[in-house]
Amino acid sequence: AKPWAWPLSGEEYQRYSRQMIVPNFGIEAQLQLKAAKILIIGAGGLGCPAATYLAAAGPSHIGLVDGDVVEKSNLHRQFAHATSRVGQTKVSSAITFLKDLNPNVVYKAYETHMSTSNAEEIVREWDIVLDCTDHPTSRYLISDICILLGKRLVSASAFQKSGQMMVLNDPPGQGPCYRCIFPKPPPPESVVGCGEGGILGPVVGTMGVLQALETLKVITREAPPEKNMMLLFSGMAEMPFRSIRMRGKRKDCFACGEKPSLTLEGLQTSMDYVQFCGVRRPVSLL
Amino acid sequence: AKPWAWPLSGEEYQRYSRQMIVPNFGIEAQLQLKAAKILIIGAGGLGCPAATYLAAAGPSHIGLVDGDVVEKSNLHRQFAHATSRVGQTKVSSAITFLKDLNPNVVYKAYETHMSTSNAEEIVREWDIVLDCTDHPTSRYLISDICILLGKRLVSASAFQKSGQMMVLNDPPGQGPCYRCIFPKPPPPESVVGCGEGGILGPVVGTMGVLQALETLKVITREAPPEKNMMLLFSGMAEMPFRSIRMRGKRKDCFACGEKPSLTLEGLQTSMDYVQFCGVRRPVSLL
Amino acid sequence: MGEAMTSAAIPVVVEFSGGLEMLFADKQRLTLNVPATDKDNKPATIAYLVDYLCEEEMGDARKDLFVLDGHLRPGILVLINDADWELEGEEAYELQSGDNVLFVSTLHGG
Amino acid sequence: MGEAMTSAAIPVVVEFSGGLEMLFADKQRLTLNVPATDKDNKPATIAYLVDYLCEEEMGDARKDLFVLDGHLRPGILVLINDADWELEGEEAYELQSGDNVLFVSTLHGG
Ligand SMILES: [Zn+2]
Ligand SMILES: [Zn+2]
Repeated sequence: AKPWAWPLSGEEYQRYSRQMIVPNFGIEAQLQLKAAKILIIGAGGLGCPAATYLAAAGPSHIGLVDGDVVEKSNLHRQFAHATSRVGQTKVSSAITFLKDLNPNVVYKAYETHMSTSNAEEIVREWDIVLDCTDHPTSRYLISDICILLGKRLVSASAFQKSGQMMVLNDPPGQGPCYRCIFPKPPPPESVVGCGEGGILGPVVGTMGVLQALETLKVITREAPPEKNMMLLFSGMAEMPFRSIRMRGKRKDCFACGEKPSLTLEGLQTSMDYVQFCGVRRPVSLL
Repeated sequence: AKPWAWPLSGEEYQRYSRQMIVPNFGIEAQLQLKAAKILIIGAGGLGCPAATYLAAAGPSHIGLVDGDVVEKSNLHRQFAHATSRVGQTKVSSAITFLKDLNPNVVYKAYETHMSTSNAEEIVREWDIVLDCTDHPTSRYLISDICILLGKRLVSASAFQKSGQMMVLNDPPGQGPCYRCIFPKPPPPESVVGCGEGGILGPVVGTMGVLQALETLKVITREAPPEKNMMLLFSGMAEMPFRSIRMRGKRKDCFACGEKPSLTLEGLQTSMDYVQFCGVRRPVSLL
Repeated sequence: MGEAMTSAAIPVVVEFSGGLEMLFADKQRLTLNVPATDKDNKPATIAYLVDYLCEEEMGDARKDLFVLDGHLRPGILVLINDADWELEGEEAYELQSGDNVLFVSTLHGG
Repeated sequence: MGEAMTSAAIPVVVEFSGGLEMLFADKQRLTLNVPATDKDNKPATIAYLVDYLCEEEMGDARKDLFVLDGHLRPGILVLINDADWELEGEEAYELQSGDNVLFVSTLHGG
């Protein structure tokens, strides 16, 4: 028998045929995707749809980072989990689902929250990172480690009826980081999570799916975009979407500026993201 | 023991708490949703995300209509199916998934394609309809039966890197129908489906999730919107979304105009949607 | 300013969505100066713009995917400044300086 | 037209996103005529607009969710005509007639 002479297996041609025939996608994009290792931090309302559509599209590896277990109150928006998996870790629950959707992908489980001590070890081996977390502390930490390790970062967030998305450190070393956009953290009194303030499922779902699309674009595009854009979503508005032009790198950025103060050693030994972002006073203003 | 005095069960409060605390959603919206019967026609790239987010949010009943079986080439975008369910009907595959996500909903399976002979019987018992199909023939048929039975219709479509969404016959008898917007079908040579022209998973996924959000809005809103809007999505563009203002009802509309020619009996006995939309010539122009 | 009427032009932006860009060399947006009057010296309308696009801008040979029987083919919406052209007078609408005209082809897939 | 400088006003549209509308009676969009000069007779800037919004338009008592230590609170982006204000000069940018100023609060949830 002749050796198989094609770059994809017959099963892969069958599975991915409908995206491979899209103009300007094709076999080249599929092979770029097949080589890509994608890290998704957070397996909640953003992470479920983002991981689902990315896994289905056929990357080499997907890593999932989350320290939580599935609760019933997650299920109105976190569809990669299930009633029968309440109490399991979110990472193992999601991987159960993803494996049956696409068993060709290698899934790597990190059943832990990101911290200054594990961030380098977790992020180093991946090509591109998705921030699907839900607090400023993790958003600054993830941005910082992506700057230090030269990883592009697709960042989204959602709350109640609104969502936001942007691509950071893209291309690595050139695009702005999270600190360029938000040099100071918001006062802790203004930070309310989805657990406290609520969220509509399809609002966070839309943002997670768009994060997957943006990731596919970053992996398969020919050239980086000319402008740094941010997408705003107001789920109840007559015109729900708006694209705005973000600033570029901040010259004096703590993490990525001309004379950055951030180092890998500093991150691991002396950064305190909880203190940096502050802790809410007992009586909340919101 | 005192009888349970609350409008939702303890399990429901727990499951839906994160959406019930969203401002202007609350218990009223949850109860409207709990009374709603939602029919989703098509369990493919649009129907999977639409059904998932709607089922998760807690309606009374969800009906799913589709005559196809799951193929491997569906799985890059149709995440409610699974590799282990290839060969099952799409409707039974999707219901397997949805039941484990939210067992509180009653799911009704229609393992068939919509036709002039079953359309009335299928659509009559539902409150609101989602068109998640993929051909003009079904789009005209679904719009016509929704006009005849007074059902609101949330319609979306997607192809390659683009998507569109609009709400039709809303409020019933007042908003435009599909024929008001597109009185004549496109020439069959210009109609290419996702099977032939391809589709990116997160593109059709975004449209399906947005269809779910629009359905939640229609079910729970206080008053209908003042304008008929259509959402356009170009997945690869710098500004990917655009909202445009649609026309209103067409006075001479065949289905919903001042002197409509369409009747329920006529639909069942003399309408031929395949002939109306035409059949492509053997050698395609596209 | 001082130009003869016949050489006056109207600046408009024409955009394509839903796949029509394929007929115009994959351009989603054209910035055009359309003659202010047609050959009969009548003000340029949308009908005129459609002809103009076919003759001057469309590289693709498949003109019947844009125009059929002398009119825009069924399944294409026209939005003038983001509102359906029905709200503006359809083919007879006279182009104004700075107008944005968007042609949207219906999608059917799902 | 003939009005004294001191009473001149600049028409601007101010919009809110990401939850800030809650501080402004749930309005996503305000159409304002902002005084063209501040009390020192200097041209109205974004810094002046922020003060003006606090004093004239904000019904909510939680001013520290919008302004902190005399400046816009951290975590709020300002977009002038859909571009980051850094591209325009930040707080010192002088308002122009017809400007669209969008205030966006960061969201953190997921
Ligand atoms: Zn930076
Ligand atoms: Zn009609």
